[in-house]
Amino acid sequence: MIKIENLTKHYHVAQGKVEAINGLNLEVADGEIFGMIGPSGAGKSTLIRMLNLLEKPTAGTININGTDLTELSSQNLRTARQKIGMIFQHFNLLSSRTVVGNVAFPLEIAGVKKKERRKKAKELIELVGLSDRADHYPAQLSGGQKQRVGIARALANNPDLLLSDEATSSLDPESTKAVLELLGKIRDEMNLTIILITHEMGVIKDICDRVAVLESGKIIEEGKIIDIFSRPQQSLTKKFISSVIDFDLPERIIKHVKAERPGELIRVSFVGETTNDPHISDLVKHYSVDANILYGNIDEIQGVPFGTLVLDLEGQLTNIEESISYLRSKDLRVEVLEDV
Amino acid sequence: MIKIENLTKHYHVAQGKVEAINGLNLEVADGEIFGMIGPSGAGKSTLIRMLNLLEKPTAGTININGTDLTELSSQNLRTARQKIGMIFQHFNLLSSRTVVGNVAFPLEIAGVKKKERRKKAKELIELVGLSDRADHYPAQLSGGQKQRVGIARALANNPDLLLSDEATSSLDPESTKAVLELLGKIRDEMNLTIILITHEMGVIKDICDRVAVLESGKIIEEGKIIDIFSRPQQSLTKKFISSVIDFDLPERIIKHVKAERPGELIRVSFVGETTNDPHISDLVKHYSVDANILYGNIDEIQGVPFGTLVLDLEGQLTNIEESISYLRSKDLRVEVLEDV
Amino acid sequence: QADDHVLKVGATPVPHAEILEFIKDDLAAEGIELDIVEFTDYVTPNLALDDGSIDANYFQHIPYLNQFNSDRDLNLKSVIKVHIEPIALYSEEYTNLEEIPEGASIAVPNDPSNEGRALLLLHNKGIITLDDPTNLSATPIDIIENPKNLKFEELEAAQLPRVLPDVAAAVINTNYALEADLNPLEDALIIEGSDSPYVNVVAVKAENVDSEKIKILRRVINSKKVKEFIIEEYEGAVVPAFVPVDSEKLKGTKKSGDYIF
Amino acid sequence: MFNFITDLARYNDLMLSGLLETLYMVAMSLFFAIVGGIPLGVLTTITRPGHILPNKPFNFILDGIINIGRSIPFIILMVAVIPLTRMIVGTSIGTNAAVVPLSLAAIPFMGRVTDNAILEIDHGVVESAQSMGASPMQIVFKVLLPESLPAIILGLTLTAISLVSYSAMAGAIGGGGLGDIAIRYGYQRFQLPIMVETIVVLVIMVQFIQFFGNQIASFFDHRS
Amino acid sequence: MFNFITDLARYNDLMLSGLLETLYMVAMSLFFAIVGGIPLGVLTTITRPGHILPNKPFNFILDGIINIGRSIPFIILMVAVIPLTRMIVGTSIGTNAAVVPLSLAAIPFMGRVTDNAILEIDHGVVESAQSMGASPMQIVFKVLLPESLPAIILGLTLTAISLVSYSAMAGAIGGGGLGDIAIRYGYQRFQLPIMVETIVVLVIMVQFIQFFGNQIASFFDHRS
Ligand SMILES: Nc1ncnc2c1ncn2[C@@H]1O[C@H](COP(=O)(O)OP(=O)(O)OP(=O)(O)O)[C@@H](O)[C@H]1O
Ligand SMILES: Nc1ncnc2c1ncn2[C@@H]1O[C@H](COP(=O)(O)OP(=O)(O)OP(=O)(O)O)[C@@H](O)[C@H]1O
Ligand SMILES: [Mg+2]
Ligand SMILES: [Mg+2]
Repeated sequence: MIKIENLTKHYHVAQGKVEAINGLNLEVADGEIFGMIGPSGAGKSTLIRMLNLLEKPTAGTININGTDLTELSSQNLRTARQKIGMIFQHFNLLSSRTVVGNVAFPLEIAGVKKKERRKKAKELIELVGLSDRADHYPAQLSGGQKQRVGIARALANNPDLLLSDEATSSLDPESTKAVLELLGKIRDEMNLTIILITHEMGVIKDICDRVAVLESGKIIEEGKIIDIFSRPQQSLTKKFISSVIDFDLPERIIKHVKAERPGELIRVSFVGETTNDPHISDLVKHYSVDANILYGNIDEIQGVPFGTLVLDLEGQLTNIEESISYLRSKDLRVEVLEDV
Repeated sequence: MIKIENLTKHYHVAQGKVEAINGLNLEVADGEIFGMIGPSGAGKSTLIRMLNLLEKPTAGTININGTDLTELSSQNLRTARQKIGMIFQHFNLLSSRTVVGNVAFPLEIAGVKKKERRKKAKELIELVGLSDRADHYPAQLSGGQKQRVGIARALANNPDLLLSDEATSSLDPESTKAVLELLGKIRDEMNLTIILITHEMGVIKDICDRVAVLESGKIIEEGKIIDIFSRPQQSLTKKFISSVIDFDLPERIIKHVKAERPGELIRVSFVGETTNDPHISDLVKHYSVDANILYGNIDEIQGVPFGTLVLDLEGQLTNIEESISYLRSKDLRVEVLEDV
Repeated sequence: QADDHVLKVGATPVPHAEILEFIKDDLAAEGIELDIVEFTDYVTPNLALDDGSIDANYFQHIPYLNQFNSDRDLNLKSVIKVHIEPIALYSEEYTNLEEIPEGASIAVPNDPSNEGRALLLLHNKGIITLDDPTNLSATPIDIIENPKNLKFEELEAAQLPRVLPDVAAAVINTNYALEADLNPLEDALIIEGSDSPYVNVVAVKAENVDSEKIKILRRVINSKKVKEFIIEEYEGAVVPAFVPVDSEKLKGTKKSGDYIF
Repeated sequence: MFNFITDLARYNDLMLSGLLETLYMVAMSLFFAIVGGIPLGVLTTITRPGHILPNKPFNFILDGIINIGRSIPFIILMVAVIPLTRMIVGTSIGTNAAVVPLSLAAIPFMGRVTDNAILEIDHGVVESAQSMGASPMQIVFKVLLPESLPAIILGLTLTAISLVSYSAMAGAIGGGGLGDIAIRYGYQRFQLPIMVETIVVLVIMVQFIQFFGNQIASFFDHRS
Repeated sequence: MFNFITDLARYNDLMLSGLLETLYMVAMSLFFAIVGGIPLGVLTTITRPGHILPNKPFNFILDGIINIGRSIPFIILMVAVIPLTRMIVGTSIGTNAAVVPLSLAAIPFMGRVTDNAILEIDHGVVESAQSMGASPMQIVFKVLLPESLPAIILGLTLTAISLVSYSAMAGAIGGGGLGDIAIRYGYQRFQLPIMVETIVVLVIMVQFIQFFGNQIASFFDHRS
C-alpha cells in the first residue's frame, strides 16, 4: 500500500518559488490502478517522480508497504527502486543502446544473467509490437515506438509498482488499447499496483479503478471511476470528463430549446441497470407523450452502464409532468432544460 | 494548395532499409484542417517533416501553391519555410532561451524588430496560458507547458501553413480544447492551412475537415470527417474511431442477446437530421412494440448529428418486423443483432 | 654485466654529439660500443648521470658543473677536458661596440650555463659592472653599473641568432652562431679570450673516475685525430682544449687533462 | 629558512611581473583564440557532411588547418612564425611577441574544442530553426553558439589553462611569465623555493581559471 | 636542391625511428591517460553537487589534482618526476622514461576532458537508471561512459594530439621522437629541410589521429 502524507515540493528558481505540490495526501491500495489527471503544470509529474524519490520532497512522507522511502539508506532505496518501474514522459532511453539493450537494462541492473535478460527483453518487445525494431537505436524510432520501448523497459523487472507518466500519449488508439490490456493483465496476474498519469480520459475510463484530479499541487477530487464519471463534483473534473462524455449540450439542441415549441426538453441521467427497462416505451404507452431522443450517450464503465439522454417530450403538459414523475420514481435523475 | 505526388522516403540503417513513406499522393486545400492518423511508426512524422523539407524525399514531389519545394534554391526554401509553422513531436525548444525567447525566435529569424516581436510573443504566451512562466527556461517547465511553448512558437510568424505533429498529446482535455479553438479561430480569420497529426480521435472529430489514415507509409483511407466517422471502410479506421465512438457492443449487451428473450435486438445508425423526429415514440404508438434503449451514442460532428442506438424491441414478431421496415423507410440503417 | 662494453654518453647536439659521433668507430676498435644520448636541455643530462641512466655526459663547462654540484649537492666529476666554445657578441646593425647606443637591447642566453658567462664577457670588456665578477651564474639582477643603460633580453640560446634583427646585439654561443652562418672570428664585436675558464668536459660520477671505459674514452677523444677534426670542422669557433694524448706520450711532461691556451 | 625568505623577497617583484606577464599573455592569446578559434571550429562543424552547410573540400581544408596547427611542436612554431611576429608586433622577442605563437597554438586548439562542443548539440533544435527558415548564419549565432555556450566556455577554460602552461615555453623568446621564472630560476638554477613559489602561484591561478570557467558555464547552462 | 635530398636520405632511418618513438610515446601515455584520466574525470563529475555521488571535499580534492597537474609547465614536470620515473622504468632517460611525465601530463588533461564530456549527458537518462535502482557504479559504467563515449573519444583524440606535441619536449630527456628531431636538427642545428620533413610527417600523423578519432566517435554515436 502506498500512503502519502502531507507531501510538498517547492522549486526555487531565479524567477521565484514554484509550488509544484502542496501538502498532498493520498492512499493507493495494492493491485489498484490509480489514475491521475489534471491540467498541464498541476504537478502530476512532480508527484509521481517523488514516489521513487527521483525528486526529493520538500516536506512530507512517502510510505510504501510500511517503509518511509525518505528514510531509507541509499542501498535500501536502490533495492526498493528495482521493484518500482517507471515510464517517463520524455522516454529517457539510452541513446547508446538498441531497443533490446534498453529493455534489458533494468534486468542488467538487477543482476539478471545475460541470456535470461535477453529472453525476457525479447518477450516484452514482442508484447509491445517492436520485434522488427529490436536492434534499432532510439534515434531510429518514431515517437510511439520510443514510448513502447519505455513501457517494455518499465515492465522488464516485474515491478510491484508501476509509475506511468503519460505512457500512451504518443500512441495511436489501437496501441493504447493493447498497452492498457497488457497492463490490466499484468495487474490481474501479478497484483501490480499502477499509478497512471494521463490526459486521455478514455484511458482512465477503460483501466483505472480510482482517479484523482490534481490542480495546483492539490487533489481536488478523488474517487471511484464510475462515481467521478457519473457525478463529477468539481467543474474542472466535469470539463475533463466532457471530453469523453458530453455533459454540455450541443448548439443544435440549445437552439431547439430556445425555439417556440410545444412540450418539454428533459435530460435523463442514470447509472446502473435501470437502462434495461423500457422506460421510454412506458412513457409513450402509459402517459401519451411522444419522446424523441435528441442527444444521448449511453456507455459503460467497467461493466456498469451509465448515460445521459436528452429527450424532447411532446404531449399535454399534465402528461409530461406525470412522465417526469414516473421517470424520477424509477431512480433516474431528470432535469428539465428550461433555461440552458 | 498542397499537392504531394508519389512521395517516397526510405531510411538506410545498419539493420537494413526502412520504407517510411511509399509513393504517397495527397492534396490539401487552402484553409483546410487536414487530420492525419495512423498507427505508431506509420510514417506520419516522416511525411510531415518532408512537407518543409526537413527530411529530403527519396522520390516524389511536394508542391505548395504551385512551386515544387524540392526544386527551390536554399534561399527561396528559407523564405518559404518562414511561412510554414511547425510544432514538433519532441518540442525541440532552445534550452538557452526563456519561454519568451523561444516564442520570439521565428520572428527574430524573419527580421521582426525587437519590441514588436516581444509584444507578439507575449500575446501568444498569454493565449496558451503561460504568462506566469514567460521568463522560465524550458527545463523548468512541465511537459504540457513545453508543448504549449512549441505551439505558440509555431504560430508566432503568422504562418500560411501549420504542420502539427501531435501538438496536443501532452495536454489535458481542457488545454487541448483551448488550443484547438485557437487553431480554429486562426484558420477562420487568416485562412491558415493546418496539417495535424494526432492520436486523439476527439481532436480529429472536433477540428478537422478531412482526415487521412496512414498505414505503412501509405494512405489507406481518406475523406471528410463525417463520412469517415459514420462509415469507416478499413478495419484500422474502424478500430481508431471506436476509441471515441463505440461500434463494438459491450459485453453486457452481447449477454443480453444470447439470453432467452422475446423480441429482437436491433442497432440503428443514422447521420443527419433524422434524429429530430420521434421515431421511437412512433414505434411504440403505431406498432405496439416496447423499445428499450440498451446502449447508444448520439453525437455530432461539426453540427451534423450522427449516432448509433441499440434497441431491444419487445412485442409480436410481425409488429417488430413492421417497426424495422418503418425505421428503414425513414432512412435509418437498421441491423438485426442476431448472432453477434 | 652483459652490456659492459657499452658506454652511454649524454650530449647536447652541437658540437658534443658530433664529436662523439666522430670517435665512435675508434672506440669500437677498442671494444667499446658508444651509445650517444642526445639532450636538448642542461639539467637532465646531469641528473641522468647522477642516477646512473648514463655513464658519462659531455655538454657542460667546468663552472656550470661546479655550480650544479653545489646547487644539488651532487658529486659529479669532470674527467676529460675536450674543447672550448668561445662565446661572442654579434650585431647585424653595428660593426663595433662604441656604436651601440644608449638604452639598446642586448640579447643574452637565459640558461645558467651561458647567461653568467655572457654577462661576464660584457663585464670584462667594461660595458657593465657585475656586483661579484667571480659569480659565474650572474643574471641581469646582479648588474650594479650599466652606464649605457642597456636592456637585457634573456632568451633561449638557440633563439639568439634568430632574433638578431630585433636587438642591437646578442651574445651567442659559438655553436649556434656557426649554424646560423655567423663567423665568430670575423663577425664578432667582442669574443671571449683564450683565458676562458669555460672548457667543456666529460663528466662522470665520482666512483667512476677511474673506470676502464673512461680511460679508453679519454685516450680516444683526446687524440690528435680529434683535435684536427675539431679545428677543421668548426673553423676556429670550437677550439680543442687538450694536448693530444699521442703527443703527451711522446713528451711525457704534461699531466693528462690539462689544457693549453 | 632565512635564506629562503630573503631569496623570495629579492625575487618578489620578479614574481609579480611574472604573474602580470602570464596573465597578459594568456588573456591576449585567449582573446585571439576566441576571435579566431571559435569561428574556425564553427566553420569546421557546419561544413561536415550532414550538417547545415555540408562542403567536403572546405571542411577538409579547415580540418587540415586545425590539425596542422595542432601538429607543430610549440617551440618550433615559435621559431617558424618569427617573420610573422616581427611583421605584427615589430619584434620577435618579448611578451607581445610571445602572444603571436601562443595565439597561433590556441586558435586551432580552441577550434577543435568548439567543434567538439557543437557536435554535442541535439539535432532537433537545429531542425526547429531550419523549419523556421533560419539562414546558416542565423543558425550559427542563434542556435549553435548559444546552445553550446556552456560547453564552449568549458573548452575555453581548457584552452586558457593549456595556454598557462604553454606560456612557460614563451620564455624562450623572452616572453617572461611565471612558467619562465619557474624554469629559469627553479629548474635551471635549482632555486627550489622560487620554483615552488611560482608553481604555487600557477596552481592558484589555474584553480581560479577553472573555478570561474565552471561558474560561468553553469550560469549559462539552463538545461537543468 | 640535391643537397636537400642527400641530407634527407641520410636522415631517413632517423626519421623512421623518430616516427616509431613518437608513436610509442603517444600510444603508451594515451593508454595511461585512459586508465588514469577517465576514472579521474568520472570521479570529479559524479562528486559534483547535484550529481549522483555529491561530495564536496572529495570533489574539491579531485578537481584540485586535475588543476595542479594542468598547472605545472611540462618541462618542470619532467624533472620533478625523475625519481618516480627511475622507480618505475629504472632510468630517467629514453623513450620509456619520457612516457612517465607524458602520462602524468595527459592524465589530468584527459580527466578534465572526460569531466566536460560527461557534463553534456542529458540528466533524464541518468534519472531513468536511478529509477531502476542502479548503483553509482552501474550508472558510471552503464550510463555515463557509454552515453558520453563519442565525446570521450573526441576528447581522447584531443589528448592524443596534445601528446604528440608534448612528446617533442620529451626530447629534452632523450625521449627521441619526431618532435625532438625537429627541435634538434631544425631548431638547434638550423637544418630547415629536416625540420620541414619532420613537421610534414607530424601533420600527416595528426591528421590520421583526428580522422580515426572522428570515425570511431561517430561509429559509437547513435544519436542521429
Ligand atoms: N532516422 C531514422 N532511421 C531509421 N528509421 C527511421 C528513422 N526515423 C524514422 N524511422 C522509421 O520510419 C518509420 C516511420 O517513422 P515516423 O516517425 O514517421 O512514424 P510516425 O507515424 O510518426 O509514428 P509515431 O506515431 O509513433 O510518432 C518508423 O518505422 C521508424 O522506425
Ligand atoms: N525543475 C523545475 N524548476 C522549476 N519549476 C519546475 C521544475 N519542474 C517543474 N516545475 C514546475 O512545477 C509545476 C508542476 O510541474 P509538473 O511537471 O509536475 O506538471 P505536470 O502536472 O506533470 O504537467 P504536464 O501535464 O504538463 O506534464 C509546473 O508549473 C512546472 O512549471
Ligand atoms: Mg508531466
Ligand atoms: Mg511521429
